[in-house]
Amino acid sequence: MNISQIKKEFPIFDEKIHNNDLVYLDSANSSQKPKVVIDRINEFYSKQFSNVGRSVHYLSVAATNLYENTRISVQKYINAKDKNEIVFTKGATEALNLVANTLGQKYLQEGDEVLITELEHHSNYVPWHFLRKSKNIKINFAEINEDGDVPLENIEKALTSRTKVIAISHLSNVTGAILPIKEITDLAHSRGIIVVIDGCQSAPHLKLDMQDLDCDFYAISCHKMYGPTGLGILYGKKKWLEELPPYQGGGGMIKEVKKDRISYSDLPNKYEAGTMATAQVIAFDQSIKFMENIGIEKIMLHEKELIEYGQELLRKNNSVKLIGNPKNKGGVLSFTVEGIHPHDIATILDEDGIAIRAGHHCCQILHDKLGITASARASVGIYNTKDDLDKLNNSINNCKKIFNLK
Amino acid sequence: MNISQIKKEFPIFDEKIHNNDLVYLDSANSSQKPKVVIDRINEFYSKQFSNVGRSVHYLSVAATNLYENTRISVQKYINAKDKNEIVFTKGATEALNLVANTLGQKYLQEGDEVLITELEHHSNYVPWHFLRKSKNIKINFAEINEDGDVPLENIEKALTSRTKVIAISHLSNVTGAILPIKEITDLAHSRGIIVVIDGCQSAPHLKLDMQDLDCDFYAISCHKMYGPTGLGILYGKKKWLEELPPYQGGGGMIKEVKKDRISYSDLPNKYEAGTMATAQVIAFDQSIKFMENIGIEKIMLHEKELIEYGQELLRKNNSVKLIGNPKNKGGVLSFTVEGIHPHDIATILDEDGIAIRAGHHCCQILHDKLGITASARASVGIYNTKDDLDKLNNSINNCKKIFNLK
Amino acid sequence: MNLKELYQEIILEHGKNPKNLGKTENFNKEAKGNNPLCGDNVHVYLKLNDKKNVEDISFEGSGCAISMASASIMTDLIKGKNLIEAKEIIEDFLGMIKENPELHSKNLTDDEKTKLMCLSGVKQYPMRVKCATLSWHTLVSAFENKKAEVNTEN
Amino acid sequence: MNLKELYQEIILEHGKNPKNLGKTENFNKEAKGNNPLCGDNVHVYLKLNDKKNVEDISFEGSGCAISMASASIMTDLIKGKNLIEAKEIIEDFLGMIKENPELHSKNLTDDEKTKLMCLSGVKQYPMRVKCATLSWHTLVSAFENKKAEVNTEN
Ligand SMILES: Cc1ncc(COP(=O)(O)O)c(C=O)c1O
Ligand SMILES: Cc1ncc(COP(=O)(O)O)c(C=O)c1O
Repeated sequence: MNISQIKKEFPIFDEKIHNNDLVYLDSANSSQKPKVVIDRINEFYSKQFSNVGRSVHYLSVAATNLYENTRISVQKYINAKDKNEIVFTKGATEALNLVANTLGQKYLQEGDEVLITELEHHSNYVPWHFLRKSKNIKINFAEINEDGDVPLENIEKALTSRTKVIAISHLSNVTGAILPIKEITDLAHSRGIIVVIDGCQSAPHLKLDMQDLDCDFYAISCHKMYGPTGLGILYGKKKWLEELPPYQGGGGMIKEVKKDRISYSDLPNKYEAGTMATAQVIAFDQSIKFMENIGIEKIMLHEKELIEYGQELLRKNNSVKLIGNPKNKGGVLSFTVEGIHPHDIATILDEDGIAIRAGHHCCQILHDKLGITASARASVGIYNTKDDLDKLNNSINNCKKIFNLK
Repeated sequence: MNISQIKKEFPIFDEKIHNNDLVYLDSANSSQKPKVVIDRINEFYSKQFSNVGRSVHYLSVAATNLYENTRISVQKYINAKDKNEIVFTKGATEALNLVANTLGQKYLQEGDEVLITELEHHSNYVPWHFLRKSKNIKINFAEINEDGDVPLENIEKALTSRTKVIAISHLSNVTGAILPIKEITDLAHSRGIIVVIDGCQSAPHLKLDMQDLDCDFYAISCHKMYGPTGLGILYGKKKWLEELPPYQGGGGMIKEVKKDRISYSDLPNKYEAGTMATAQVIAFDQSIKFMENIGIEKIMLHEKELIEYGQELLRKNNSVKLIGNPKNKGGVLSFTVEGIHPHDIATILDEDGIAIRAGHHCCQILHDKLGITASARASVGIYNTKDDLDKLNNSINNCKKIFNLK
Repeated sequence: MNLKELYQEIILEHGKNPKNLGKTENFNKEAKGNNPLCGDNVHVYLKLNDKKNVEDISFEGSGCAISMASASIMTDLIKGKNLIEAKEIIEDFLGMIKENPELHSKNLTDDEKTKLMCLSGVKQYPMRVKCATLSWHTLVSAFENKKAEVNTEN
Repeated sequence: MNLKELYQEIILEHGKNPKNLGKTENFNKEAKGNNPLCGDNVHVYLKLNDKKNVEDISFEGSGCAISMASASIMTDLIKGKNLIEAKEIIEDFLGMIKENPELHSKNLTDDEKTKLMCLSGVKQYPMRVKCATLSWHTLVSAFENKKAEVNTEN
């Protein structure tokens, strides 16, 4: 696979950052966008724009078809059984709020328990916390082990007879741990527990197969998958999406509206209230095609090589401490440097054109557990090379120099 | 004002629809986008893209500043007192859901009443209906008069001692009635009632001044204001946004997260959970500039002329029946044609390149009241001309010919 | 021009004066259908006798010329047919609207075929296909006496 | 090069070995501040005596070199000043970080000014300005004994 060729498809890499080439190692935060996606947005607004599903004129019909085409592309990409299991949201955060909120309305009772893990992103904790406040449900935390991993045993240990939902990340945005979702789902379903997956970090990096994973819900961020901002996807098993109540109310999600009663649309409209992110949905079809054209197997292989290379490099660098050494790791390299705060590292790296993230990465529980308030995180995408990681390492050494460390 | 010049700024008008020039009369549904807005999206993704507020690297800092600049532009455009009174949402529908939901959590009690009108869009009814279901609040409907208007008296008549919220459209998307918001707010506040305005249809057409209107909340759809899809704005008075609980939970809206408790960010982050529609927010700044460059007074004048011209034209056309004859009318011309169903009209018009909308326009209550199931609606934007309305009228005559009517 | 094909005289006539409009007496099966985005709705009533013959059929509803004409023609053709024949006709119609240019049913006379073919112009108007098919989908539901409303949005 | 300006020796030294770290005894005013996006936090304690003099001041917290150095230098300079002087110094500092290249306060010796000026390199790093200002905003809160946590996200 020719990465330099692929990189050329991303216009941003023509830009200079502080007079340096951009080394973008912040894809776990949001990925850059290939030209095909940007062009599609441009083309749609310039030549085809109309609102979806609400008018019978030419542009509207065309836009509606394009919009629904993306739904089918997503269905195929994640191997969902039915296109109506795909709901477009404004982001993964909204997707997770939708699940927590509607399960809270119809399924969870006072005293019921939701099991999350210590490595969850705030987006997969705060929505459940809302139910803790409003419905008195309980939240339990499956522990991470010292490798920053959550093995199946730790999930099993934390289950009780009142556990009704397991809500977990597929791939940790800090330790990079890939959790054994299939096994967790098997275990959960054998006890009648619903499984909600935060797939934000896995979706850009792993082959997705909903029917194989068999989880009940799966949340995706399109902007981390070479797609536009302001778009996410909720996969939900049809039986759940049919059974649960709607989340937001408004135009497009109703069947019959009277002064004293309202009935709701069938799927998928039921969960898509109001004017949706039409242009973004339509452009996301190109993001999927872009990934498919390269091939997810090749993407996985390339990124595996990068992460292994990066791990090795940073392990050799004394005073760098890698966070997490999970059995299966993907996408991210989080670390601390003895004597230099992550924000200072990020600032110094930025001067060299290297974009990483510093902070708690929306995982305060995890950082508390590690006994630190912040970490530095380099994360990779399809456009990164080993050279980028060499530059990262060199720039870390520059930090040490500036801070008078050896 | 040179409309043909302005029209040239919208690339879509270079397209042919069934070999005809596009006559776009569906702006109340969603407006077309000027080149400056499309280009801004393109430029942002191509040269500046990064996630907002989460990293300290160059691109992220720049994106964050751009994002916050739009907040300030919006603040100024609608004359809000404080930039933190501007919350970005995925659309007006989400904005209205946010208000209903959070008022429901903290403010409304069983038996409390919300007053809406018979001309509300489903997006300003269904979210309150949810509270009717979950909290046993009551929804009252202020009646429209025979002109399709809701005069102040009709609001006043419908108030009771238990009315806690008035939630109404500023401009009806069917009758075009412009409601006396300032007077309604005065009345409401004198009785301690919260005023929530659905400003979807007014925002593209009227001068907005939050401090003058003095309403408590105001919801806006950016895609109807020459802006990108997937973006809306909630204006809320600071005291309310500070007092009410958050709506969605996730990254970016928290202060401190512990296993047993969570505290939330201050405004505006408190209501902006997860990765926001970054590119859309940044591009919307250009939509505002575009409107400001023309000048809202000129836009209002031009559109007033169009609506008056269109009304006259259609009134002269026998068998066309205009819906609504309100005192102050803006933006839309809804009508029926004796003997031809609105969908058939829309299909025949479309063949001539004329895009209108047919249906209930998300206002079933209003259509029930009018005793019809659907209507045809032509709506205008800054790019429309009297010629467009002549073509509309001619094409309606063609419908009559096809249907063998005179 | 396509519009002429869509709005043929016979369609306009059926649209204006639909047959079998109303609620037939003694119906033993029924179903409702609606199209939430445009507000069209239809209610199909039918009387299926012991021999599985459609003794009577009628509909109530409101909608565009296409949907009214389609319901009118449908009820006209289905009346008197037995269940198996009816299902073949339905399948034939839905196939025609979607892709097939020809009707295959042996249960229709040439005259009946001509009537049905009038609706084939809809094929070129994707957004209007659901107007034409709503009553037919609702009829399928009525045969099954389904509770859930038919919804042509999917 | 700007980085050298940002990370001057004196900043690194204060960052590594901050002065007045800990919880001073007998404090009578305090406030907490945090920066939710990066996780920095600070807790300022101070003892303001009857004559409105800052008898003692200290801080707890964790953060980057800039924020630690800033808190360290701040406590160093504020200790012993009276309330009015302290407020002038705060204003001067915040002004410098935002736009003014010069310090105006008459309450600082040249030495003290030099110390404070070390932090002026932050100006060129907009995302880091809040690291430098967090402790100062928190100090303002402490003087007012405000309950609400300071939040530098706005
Ligand atoms: C009056 C009115 N309210 C609310 C809405 C909903 O806005 P959106 O679809 O952008 O969420 C619309 C537009 O469809 C509208 O016209
Ligand atoms: C693991 C994980 N979950 C959830 C989210 C939230 O996704 P979004 O911000 O797109 O809503 C993110 C990204 O920030 C993430 O990395």
